[in-house]
Amino acid sequence: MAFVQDAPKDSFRLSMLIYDTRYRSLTIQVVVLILFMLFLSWLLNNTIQNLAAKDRTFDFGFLLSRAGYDINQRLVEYTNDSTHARAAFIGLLNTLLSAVVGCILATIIGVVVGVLRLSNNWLVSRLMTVYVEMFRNVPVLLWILLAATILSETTPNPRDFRVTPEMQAAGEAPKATMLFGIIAVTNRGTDIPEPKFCVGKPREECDADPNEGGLGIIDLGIFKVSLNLLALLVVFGGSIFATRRLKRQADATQDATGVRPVTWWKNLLILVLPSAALLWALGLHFVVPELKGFNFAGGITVLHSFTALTLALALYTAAFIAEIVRAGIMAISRGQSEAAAALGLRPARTMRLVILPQALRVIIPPLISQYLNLTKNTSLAIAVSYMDLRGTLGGITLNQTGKELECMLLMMGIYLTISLIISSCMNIFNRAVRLKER
Amino acid sequence: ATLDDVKGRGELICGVNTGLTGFGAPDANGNYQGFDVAMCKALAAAVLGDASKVKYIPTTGETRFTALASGEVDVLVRNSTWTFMRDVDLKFDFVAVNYYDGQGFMVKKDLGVSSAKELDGATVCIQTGTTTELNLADFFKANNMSYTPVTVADDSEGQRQYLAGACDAYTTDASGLAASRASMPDAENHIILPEIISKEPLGPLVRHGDNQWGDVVRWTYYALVAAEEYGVNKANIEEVASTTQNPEVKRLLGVEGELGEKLGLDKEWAKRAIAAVGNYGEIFEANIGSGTPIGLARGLNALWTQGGLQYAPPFR
Amino acid sequence: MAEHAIDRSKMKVSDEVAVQITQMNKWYGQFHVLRDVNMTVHKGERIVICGPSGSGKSTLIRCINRLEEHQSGQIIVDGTELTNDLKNIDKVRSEVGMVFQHFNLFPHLTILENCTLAPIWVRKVPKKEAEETAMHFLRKVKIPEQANKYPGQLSGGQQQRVAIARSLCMKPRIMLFDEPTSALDPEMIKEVLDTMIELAEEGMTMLCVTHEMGFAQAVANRVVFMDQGQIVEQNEPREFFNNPQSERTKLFLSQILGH
Amino acid sequence: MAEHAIDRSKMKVSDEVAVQITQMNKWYGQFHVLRDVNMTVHKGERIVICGPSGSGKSTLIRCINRLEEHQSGQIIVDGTELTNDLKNIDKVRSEVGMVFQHFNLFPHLTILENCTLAPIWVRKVPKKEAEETAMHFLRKVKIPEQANKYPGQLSGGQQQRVAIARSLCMKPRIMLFDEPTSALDPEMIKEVLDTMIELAEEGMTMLCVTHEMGFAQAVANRVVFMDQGQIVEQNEPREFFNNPQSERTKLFLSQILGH
Amino acid sequence: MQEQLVFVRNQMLPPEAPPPGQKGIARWMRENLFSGPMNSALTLLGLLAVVWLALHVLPWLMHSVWNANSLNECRQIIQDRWGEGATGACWAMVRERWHQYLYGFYPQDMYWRPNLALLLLFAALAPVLFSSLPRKMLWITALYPATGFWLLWGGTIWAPVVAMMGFVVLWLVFTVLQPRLGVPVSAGIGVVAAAVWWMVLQAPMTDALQSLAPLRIRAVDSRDFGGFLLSFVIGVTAISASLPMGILLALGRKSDMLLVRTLSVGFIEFIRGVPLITLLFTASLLLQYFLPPETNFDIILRVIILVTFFAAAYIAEVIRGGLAALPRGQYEAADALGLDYWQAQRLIIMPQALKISIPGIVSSFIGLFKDTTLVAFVGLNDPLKGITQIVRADINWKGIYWEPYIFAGALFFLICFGMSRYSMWLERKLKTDHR
Ligand SMILES: Nc1ncnc2c1ncn2[C@@H]1O[C@H](COP(=O)(O)OP(=O)(O)OP(=O)(O)O)[C@@H](O)[C@H]1O
Ligand SMILES: Nc1ncnc2c1ncn2[C@@H]1O[C@H](COP(=O)(O)OP(=O)(O)OP(=O)(O)O)[C@@H](O)[C@H]1O
Ligand SMILES: [Mg+2]
Ligand SMILES: [Mg+2]
Repeated sequence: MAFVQDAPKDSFRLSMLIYDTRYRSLTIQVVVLILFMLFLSWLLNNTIQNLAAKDRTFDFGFLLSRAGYDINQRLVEYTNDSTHARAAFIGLLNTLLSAVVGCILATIIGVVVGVLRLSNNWLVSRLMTVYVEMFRNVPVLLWILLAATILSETTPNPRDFRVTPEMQAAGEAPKATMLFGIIAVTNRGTDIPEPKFCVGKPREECDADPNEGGLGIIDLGIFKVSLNLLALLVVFGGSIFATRRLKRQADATQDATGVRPVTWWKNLLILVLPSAALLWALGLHFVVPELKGFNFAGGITVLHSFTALTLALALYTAAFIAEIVRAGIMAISRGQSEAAAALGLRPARTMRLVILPQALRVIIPPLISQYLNLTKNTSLAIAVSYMDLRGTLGGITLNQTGKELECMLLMMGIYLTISLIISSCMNIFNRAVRLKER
Repeated sequence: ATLDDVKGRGELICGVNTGLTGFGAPDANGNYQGFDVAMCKALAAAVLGDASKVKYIPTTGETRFTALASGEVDVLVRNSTWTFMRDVDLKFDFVAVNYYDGQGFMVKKDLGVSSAKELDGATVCIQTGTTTELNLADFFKANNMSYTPVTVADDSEGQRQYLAGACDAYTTDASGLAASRASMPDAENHIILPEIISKEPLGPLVRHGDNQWGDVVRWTYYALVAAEEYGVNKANIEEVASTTQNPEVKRLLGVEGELGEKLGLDKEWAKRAIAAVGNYGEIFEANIGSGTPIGLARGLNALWTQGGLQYAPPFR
Repeated sequence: MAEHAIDRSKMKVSDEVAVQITQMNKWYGQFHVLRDVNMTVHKGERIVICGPSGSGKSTLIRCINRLEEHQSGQIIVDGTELTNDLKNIDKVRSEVGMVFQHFNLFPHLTILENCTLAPIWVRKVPKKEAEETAMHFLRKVKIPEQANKYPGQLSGGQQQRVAIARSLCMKPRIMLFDEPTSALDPEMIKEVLDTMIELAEEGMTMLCVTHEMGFAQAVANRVVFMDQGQIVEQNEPREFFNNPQSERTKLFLSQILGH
Repeated sequence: MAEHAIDRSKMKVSDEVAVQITQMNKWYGQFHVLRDVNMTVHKGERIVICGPSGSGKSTLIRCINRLEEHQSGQIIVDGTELTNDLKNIDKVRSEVGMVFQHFNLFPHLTILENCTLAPIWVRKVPKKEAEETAMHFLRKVKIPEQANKYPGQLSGGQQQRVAIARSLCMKPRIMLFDEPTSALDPEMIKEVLDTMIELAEEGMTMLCVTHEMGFAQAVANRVVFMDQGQIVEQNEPREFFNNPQSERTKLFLSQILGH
Repeated sequence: MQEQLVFVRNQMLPPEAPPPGQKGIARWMRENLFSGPMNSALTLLGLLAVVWLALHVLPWLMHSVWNANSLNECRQIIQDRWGEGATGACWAMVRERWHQYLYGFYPQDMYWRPNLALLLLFAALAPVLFSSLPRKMLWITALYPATGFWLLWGGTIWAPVVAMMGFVVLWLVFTVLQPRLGVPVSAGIGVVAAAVWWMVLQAPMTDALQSLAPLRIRAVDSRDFGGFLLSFVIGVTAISASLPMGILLALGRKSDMLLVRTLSVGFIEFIRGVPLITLLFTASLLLQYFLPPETNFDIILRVIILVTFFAAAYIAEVIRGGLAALPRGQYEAADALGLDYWQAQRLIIMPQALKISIPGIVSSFIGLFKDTTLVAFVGLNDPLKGITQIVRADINWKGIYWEPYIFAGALFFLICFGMSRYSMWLERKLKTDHR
């Protein structure tokens, strides 16, 4: 056996930087890094020059100055004396509110439509197809604009609810009445009853107090914490914990005896009773909106800009979700339900034990990316002037202060953070449920 | 410098509104018309000798100042209010005030309100990205009243919301209110409340630091005002130029002196501008005056001689 | 198959009737799939059903546990008539096990969970007991060590054996097989057939759609030949293969044994 | 295989070394797949590698044209050592042809384009010439008439023969086969093996992972048996099959010849 | 027992018709509409919804006016015709302004140019989408950017010609250097050469050629683009320009070089993580900070650049899906044949991956096309909000709400629905094609 011995011993040559697989990627990466750094410094340099040329500075100090404008929907306290930072925070909360409500609505509508599209009812499945195609193929902006227009064009003016003495005398009914006597849908928004708490005081006194009464609130400086809510959360958390326990017990009983005890009414009681008792103790009552002056007062006003944006986004996204749900259920082969049926499982149980756990794996990843889209699309609030993050930080604040660079960067950073949080949730989920394969 | 750029380019780039009735909007054929647009045309006529050599860049409330700052437009004539912050902090030069405006309220007659002070608790429609939202906040605060703002993106949206009843009052510059009211099917059912809650001097603006260009815009505007003062108009301009004995008019129309050269233009710059769009009064009447559907009275914008504020510094 | 001598002695056929099909007809829309099918299966019988593709074999077998509905005639399984009555259907299904061509294991559950799911939720067996039974049957199909793996991690033959074990966990009186080996690689066919033979030796009543003629000869006590939705011929296997009566059967056998 | 007499006379083995593997080790992460492999292949040798699944046969053969990187030891192919140097790797790859279990034809190219692609782009042969060569080899594997079809239109056996022709078009000095017949239906196995035998008769150096023992006996001049990443036994085929030395080999042979 | 076992059928039964209740319209209704209490309820609900919608929308649609000069005139006509209090649609606005919805302010006597450009676009797309067409037609595709640009913007023909020559330079440099320096280096040098060409030679060359052979048509300013023309220009340019970028990003994301992968992932995730509208605002507000002082170019071009980035991130994900769908064997076979990385990508991997990705690319395009409506927020005249706003600023049409939205929405629906059907058809076709 002739042994070939011309193998070159490893001594470093320059050409190895390009031809040696070990160094090659290093070389490329170094080159890329240099190019990237050059690009970055070019951008930075330009920015500095431009700022200098315009005699501007780059600082976020303006965030702490007085905003001076009002925001019509605020989840936490805000007046026009608050700072720009607080205005941005209000905007962020509004964005999140719209996104969360939108996602929940979209999921509900989407799942219902997706399932109905699969139904063997010809009419219903056709209607759902029409719905899905209509919404998918028209820009979401149009749906937002249309929703806003419909809401404000087809609903009555607050004045129409008014009963004047003359009308009373003539026995005329007002042009519009409140739904169930407690909800008023006007062309500005929907007025719903506001929950108020009251402990140890006459009700009138509580109602006169703009704060929510009950246990009161703790002022932490930047924001306030409602003790009522806190108490409620604690109690409800406890209830949930108790139902968990109950479920575990039921599981154990089933494991031991084979028969699963009936628990739904116990669950219901545990969930409802303690919270209800607490609410009663706190003196929960609802202040029904009343027409006062130009508008309804006393309740909570859900602005139409919020409703239009959220509803349109939910309907639009639901069309996509419906397709995802349909595809997810169809992806589970007929064989699975047949096998379950052959084993004697009833359809409802088959759905719960066999079809859903599998379909969810298929459905959830694209579902979450739809959530992401919806969240990003809330920035279209601009079309209906809902005061979201873009409306406050990227809108009025930017306009009043002229700090485009700072406002835009901050806004992008916030959106990016939200997106990254959502998508990392998705990744965790994906990793958790991946099917084991060979 | 901007003047040289404009001349070199052979075209004036003018930032205008995306669409505000009477002040600036394209018509069915895509030709821009309006009070602000006329200013652009006059400027083009003065600098380039042709009133049609204008490129209009529609800008929104958010993008207008950036467009000017970045040099995307040469001049911004987009009903922008002259404020301290904009002038000093944002680094622009407001060269003149071509329209003295003020923020007002429009309400429906049957609301039974006759003064803005009665608007406590009202819902008010307001455009974002303007000074109006600050004025509004200040006004209600000063009068210790509460209100719910409904912010809208543009004038047409504001009008729609107002008409639909989504707000009790619509607030914007009084000129805008008048324009909106004029276009309503039942104009008689709407009233503009007497209170004017702010000063809104609207005018063309240019970038800080380019004083020559600022002068060109400023004096072109004043040429139009001066023309009205001296009774020079589109129709009689040639005749006046040849017959006038008034030295100031002579200087204005380039018959005498070399004001144009001092500006970096030629002798007849102002004459061309006036010939192209008419004097200030003509522009006003043609676009927003009482003869148009918008029907604004001259009011503060009458010449100083007639009790208004429009006043051209001497051409000498 | 021939490796170990099959013990036919244990495979007793009793007189009790397990499945009784009378004048059964079925249509898919306008298409008449099953025509006047009559068939009586006794306890302990091992019946192999064969026939050309599309002849209705699968449909017949699926009617027996009501995966398909029949439109006329009568099917009585273990004394219960299959009607639209849900209770009857439940009763029949929990007594009839079925094995599919494509296994249809539940991929999101482990092997053990696959096997205990139905006993726990349908038969209400305590979990511990269900697991013991499951392990017993997994041992029987020779894969107890895979109990905690997922179906995706097993080979086709192993999966099919799990499917058999899963059916057996419900302690069925009758087992239906729909081409259990036709999706498998040749090496794996044997392991599945071996499992089925073992089952037959223990006296299970079996209806099996298959084209494995070796299996039919070794185990079946009756071979049913179907064509165009009707039973064309049935006979004891040796007779069936060596001395087919009908022209169609002859044609079919010549094709199938040809290769 | 035995149908046509194989002409072993042409299959000369020269003294020149084609592949030299010394003390080669490979890990996948923590897992030691190949352990101290030593092997010398001379020009013209036909080596069959066999062994249980997971024993590292594919890995070994894939190291020879650097589809996998080895971590220690030396592999010298046709005088070129396989190191991290890209030039060497390119050189080796253009001299070593490889045929995969799953053919890996390019589905978007016609058969002819599949065969001319590498000569044109790697060897820089003019297109005309490349096509002539390709037709020559397609004729050799007996499917010249399929030249303008797409792989998807061919049967498995035909596809594998195209894969062989594609490799041959690069005029390789060494051919590697990784279970070339195990994805094929029985009827097609023969046509592929025939092609390989023909190749062997022409004196091609071949390393072939296969479980076709008939082929090994007919063609190979050495059979290598691997287990757990090591070469356990190698011998001349007749000796190997009739008189295996190691216990493992015996066990393996009994299993594989069993069915 | 044996006797009863044997059974031979001598006569085959003919097929029979199913029993009554198994056929006809009654059965169809029963099965598809009323197959249970739940289903019947759903059917009734559905019917109610349809009827309700028809009752509310139909009268309005029936009272349509097509001929009028202003909204007030429309209202007058409706009142005259259908009585006091009747409402109706005023399509007269559409009749007067349809051209703005389609072309924006593009000069009316030159509508043939965008029309022709659209036709040519189909011709250019055809060879890409239908593989049965002759390969020679790909030249139309390759030349389309120049012709399309020239037709739409006008001006001298030499500008696009010289610009295309820049690509020729790139290609020449690349082919000459590539055998010696490898793909990345020679491509880099090629790009630099082309950039030099465009920056240094483009203008003088164009002028020289123009003076030699003055071939020009009237130039149209990009500010005049609007309506669906604008949507198409932005959508088509961004998608086609984003393809090469998306391919590079997808490859970068799959690369085993940590830095390259990180940068690609960073770019993709950043773009996908922020709303398009913030990118548009970046185009109009921030780009002026990031570019060298005094650079200033068309807002449409800036928007197109940002939208291209946006599309590239999404296309990269689509192509990554296509790459993942390719079996490993294809890479290995290419390696084993001695093809290098770039050859393998170009000859083996990309042709297949792109083909698999076509449906995904089409749906990205649909999404992008719909999203072009957002350019209204930076002052461009998109067909939905921008043009409508202009129309409403006209004193004649001030106060019109539904009609413009319905008109633009219907057009969007037709275009997007058509494309989505096409992509579904493609998907089916691709599934049955190879493999
Ligand atoms: N759900 C269905 N709807 C309509 N026709 C069907 C349906 N299922 C089966 N068929 C038709 O009924 C006939 C019998 O089908 P079946 O599956 O019972 O045949 P088979 O004998 O099992 O065939 P194979 O050997 O191919 O499995 C076939 O012609 C088939 O096309
Ligand atoms: N990419 C990889 N990463 C990790 N482990 C691997 C990888 N490829 C193969 N292995 C492991 O290396 C061992 C040898 O694999 P190899 O494919 O070489 O076996 P083989 O002898 O060819 O088997 P078979 O006959 O099944 O093809 C196996 O245990 C396999 O699981
Ligand atoms: Mg079947
Ligand atoms: Mg292998």
